[in-house]
Amino acid sequence: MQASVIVFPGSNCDRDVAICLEAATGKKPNMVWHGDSDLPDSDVIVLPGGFSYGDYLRCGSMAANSPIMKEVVLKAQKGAAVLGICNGFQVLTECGLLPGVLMRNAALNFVCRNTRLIVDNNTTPFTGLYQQGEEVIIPVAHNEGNYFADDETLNELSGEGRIVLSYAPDDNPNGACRNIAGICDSSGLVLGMMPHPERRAEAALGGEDGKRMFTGLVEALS
Amino acid sequence: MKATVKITLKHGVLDPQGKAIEKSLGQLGFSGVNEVRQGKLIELDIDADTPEAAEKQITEMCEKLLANTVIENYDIQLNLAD
Amino acid sequence: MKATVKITLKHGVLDPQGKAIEKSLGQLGFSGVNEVRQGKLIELDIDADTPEAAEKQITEMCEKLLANTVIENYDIQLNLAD
Amino acid sequence: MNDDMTPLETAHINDTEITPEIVAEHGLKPNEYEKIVAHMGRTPNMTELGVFSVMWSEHCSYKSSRKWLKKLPVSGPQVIQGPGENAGVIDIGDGDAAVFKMESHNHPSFIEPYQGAATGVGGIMRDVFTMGARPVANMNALRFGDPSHPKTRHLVAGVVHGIGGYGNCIGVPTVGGEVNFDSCYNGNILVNAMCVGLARTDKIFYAAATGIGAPVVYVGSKTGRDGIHGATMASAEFDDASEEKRPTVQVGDPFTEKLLLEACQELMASDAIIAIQDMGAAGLTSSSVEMADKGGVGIVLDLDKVPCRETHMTGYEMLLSESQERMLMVLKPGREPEAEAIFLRWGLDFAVVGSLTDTGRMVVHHEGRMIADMPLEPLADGAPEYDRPFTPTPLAPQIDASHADDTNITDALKTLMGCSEIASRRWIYEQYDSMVMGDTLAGPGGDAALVRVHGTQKALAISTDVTPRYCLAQPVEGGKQAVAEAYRNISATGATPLAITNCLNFGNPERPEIMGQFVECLEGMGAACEALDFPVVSGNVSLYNETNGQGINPTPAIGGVGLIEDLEKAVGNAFSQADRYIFVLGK
Ligand SMILES: Nc1ncnc2c1ncn2[C@@H]1O[C@H](COP(=O)(O)OP(=O)(O)O)[C@@H](O)[C@H]1O
Repeated sequence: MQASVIVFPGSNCDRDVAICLEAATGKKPNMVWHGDSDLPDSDVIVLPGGFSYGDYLRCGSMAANSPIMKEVVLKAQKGAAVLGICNGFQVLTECGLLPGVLMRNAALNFVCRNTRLIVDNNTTPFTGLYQQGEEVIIPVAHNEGNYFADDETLNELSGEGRIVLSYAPDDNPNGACRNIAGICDSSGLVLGMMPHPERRAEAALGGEDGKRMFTGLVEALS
Repeated sequence: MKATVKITLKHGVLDPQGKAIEKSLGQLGFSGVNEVRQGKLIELDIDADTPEAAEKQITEMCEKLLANTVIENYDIQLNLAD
Repeated sequence: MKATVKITLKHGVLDPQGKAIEKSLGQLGFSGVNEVRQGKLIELDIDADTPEAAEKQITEMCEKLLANTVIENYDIQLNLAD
Repeated sequence: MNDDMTPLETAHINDTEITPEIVAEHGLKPNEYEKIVAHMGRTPNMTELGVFSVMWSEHCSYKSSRKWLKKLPVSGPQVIQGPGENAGVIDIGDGDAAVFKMESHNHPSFIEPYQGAATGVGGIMRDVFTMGARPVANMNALRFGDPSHPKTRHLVAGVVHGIGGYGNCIGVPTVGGEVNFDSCYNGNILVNAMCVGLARTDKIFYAAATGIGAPVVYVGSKTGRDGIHGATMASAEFDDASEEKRPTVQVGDPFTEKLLLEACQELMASDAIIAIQDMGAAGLTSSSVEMADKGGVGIVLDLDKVPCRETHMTGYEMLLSESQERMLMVLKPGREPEAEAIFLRWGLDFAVVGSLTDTGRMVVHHEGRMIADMPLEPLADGAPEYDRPFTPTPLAPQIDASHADDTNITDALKTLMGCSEIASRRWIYEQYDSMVMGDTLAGPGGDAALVRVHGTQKALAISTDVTPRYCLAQPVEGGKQAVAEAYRNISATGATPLAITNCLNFGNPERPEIMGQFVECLEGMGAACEALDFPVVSGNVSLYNETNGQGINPTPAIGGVGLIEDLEKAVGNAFSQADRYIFVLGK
């Protein structure tokens, strides 16, 4: 299985996620520079966390307009899996692959800590190794993770099982509507999530709950 | 030609910053302040032959980049004096 | 009474956001766009008997909270129509 | 040389007559000015005076502290580079080196807390990555006024946001620090930032410029009128008026710094760089003077080549600007095109702004005239050095403990737990990204932070410590205690302490009792470093931390670094299981 990681100027979790992908796939992922218009064939494309373009204007807005994103959208339409983590989730909403928007955290502070997450849908290729309803610990680190969409969209997401991950109700770090931590598109192949699975994929770093996302992906796609 | 673009949150969209400002103002002793909303202001200088051309260009910039039209409205003002 | 406060960076103060937006617009193919600066817009509704009283109050809010007067200027506009 | 000056056509800043008032405005004492005239062999012009004033400021010249800093132990088998470079370097085995330094950004943070703190973090990271290291951990030591003081809340919020805003964006974890509140900091907060980086021992870059004719290159952001006189401001006592003066604040751009970091690392992978230095306080001036002086060469600069953000900047302004995210490099001749290609690809400015000469002088051209021509030696090493009078600190009165018995222990414990000194700092450190880069084994919340050396089983232990109250009561013991606490915190993780950096924050050294605190704290520090084989490899001094005559408590912050060879052996500070024994060690 081949993974690609898109590197925007200001991405800063690109290396971290590449390490997890390599561990899961046994192969180095392609690191694709944002300015390229060529995206090598990949089974999964990852938009990493960080501060693309300094998070200026709106988080993810400038990255969503960079040349490589046209390719990402095309590949997604052709069935490649796309995982947007943190800033990557913001990019996915900005470019329209996922609905809604990530607003400033309700407390107006950056927040970096572990959160308890509930796996609401384990039928996506990203979550197959988790139990339905399982509670896992995965950290967040963001300033704009407060998921917002109108009621119609939220109902649609709930109704179609597209809320894949949510914060435990007493552990919502940012004020997100319906405790949303991660959502997918209608195909289930595009997942955007605020928490960082790559930060909890090794016992030495505190736990391995995030690792199953990468190993599960390999199982689902190969 | 100079222009100012005002970007404001659509009605009904939650505005955590506006809410926080409102609260802080209250704490500072300012009473009777309501409906505080925070938006963005973008000023720029654009080469264009006519105001219409400028407006058209800037509208396109707003749609593509400057505003997130899912949650934001924009309003373009040209400063014709320059 | 409704009011709009425009908060802009003082002349000469670096505006990293403006710089990044300008570059991004260039990459999107918009040419001839210069001097992009980003500011804030704060809209609010204030209980005040007269426009003067409102303006005085808002000025105080700007000085105390809304603007960072070390690096920002502010401009208050009252919407008297309301 | 003076005769070479182009005749004056229009009003030029250099035509201004140098009056005693102008000299005083530049923070120079009359006798210092006389020395400048003697070194120059003539009256300096405004530009030259400006250059001297920043180079001879306390901040750049360490004129009050140098004599005492020289007494600190700075060597050991683990030391690759001691004080004097952009940052200190120690050997951590297997060809790896840890590069680190701590620096203050106190005054700017008081004036504009967000930007002051942010640019403090940016500056210290540049100090580390100019040495060829990749920053892997940030720490900060903060001191604020009384929690109930009207300014404190605003200052805390701004500083914490600023530190996070910069560090989080650039993607270097902030893994720990310390925060205290005391009314002595009401008008003079302390913002000390520390950065630790990793490099290979055979790929360390230094500031000494060599090679006559080699190009001097400017990279990074454009120059604006930011923070002009920042360096002199940092060396002058505050009064209520200076808050009003509102110097042009430096605004940080972490996004550009991230690009600058990546571009520098890319160029450093080649062998094109002879010397490199960050443009920090006193920007272009101090970087060019220090690089040329360290290499024993001369330098000629053409300011027309300097990338500017604003129009009509004078040479004086360009030389003194403190615009952030800029670096000066000396390249091997002919390597400019490859370097330029790298920086342009990262969207940064690149300009050849001068070259090295064999004159031992700094010569500056702007708009067709020579605007400065000055000998380098007196600017750098020749700066004044003072042996300021000091009085020993009288022994603090014994605390009357006679009523301690009446206190209910539980109540006392509750009071202690609730006091701002001891209360949890979680609300602060959760605003910092402490995990990015995927090597944080122990972040904030423990004794020392532990950061893995990427791809190995080794980890660095890092801690910042000082207890200003002790330093005030008994400076010698307080100085020792700060070092010992850092040593203990590092040891407690299972690591071997290796070396320290420091940030020495004191009041006005022209007052003998303050100078006394300084001298004695350093004596204690030095003794502890000596005894523990824990040498000082870098540091920073911030004096004149006074407002309206009230000095801060002596605050010599220590940043210690240690190494653990096998991270499996690291220990945490939690009581992790029931039915375990608890031991108390020491006496
Ligand atoms: N400004 C700060 N930034 C990051 N972490 C901090 C800061 N202040 C305190 N911390 C963290 O909070 C914890 C408790 O701090 P403190 O009470 O000063 O520690 P101690 O007294 O044990 O040395 C430490 O782990 C420290 O690293």
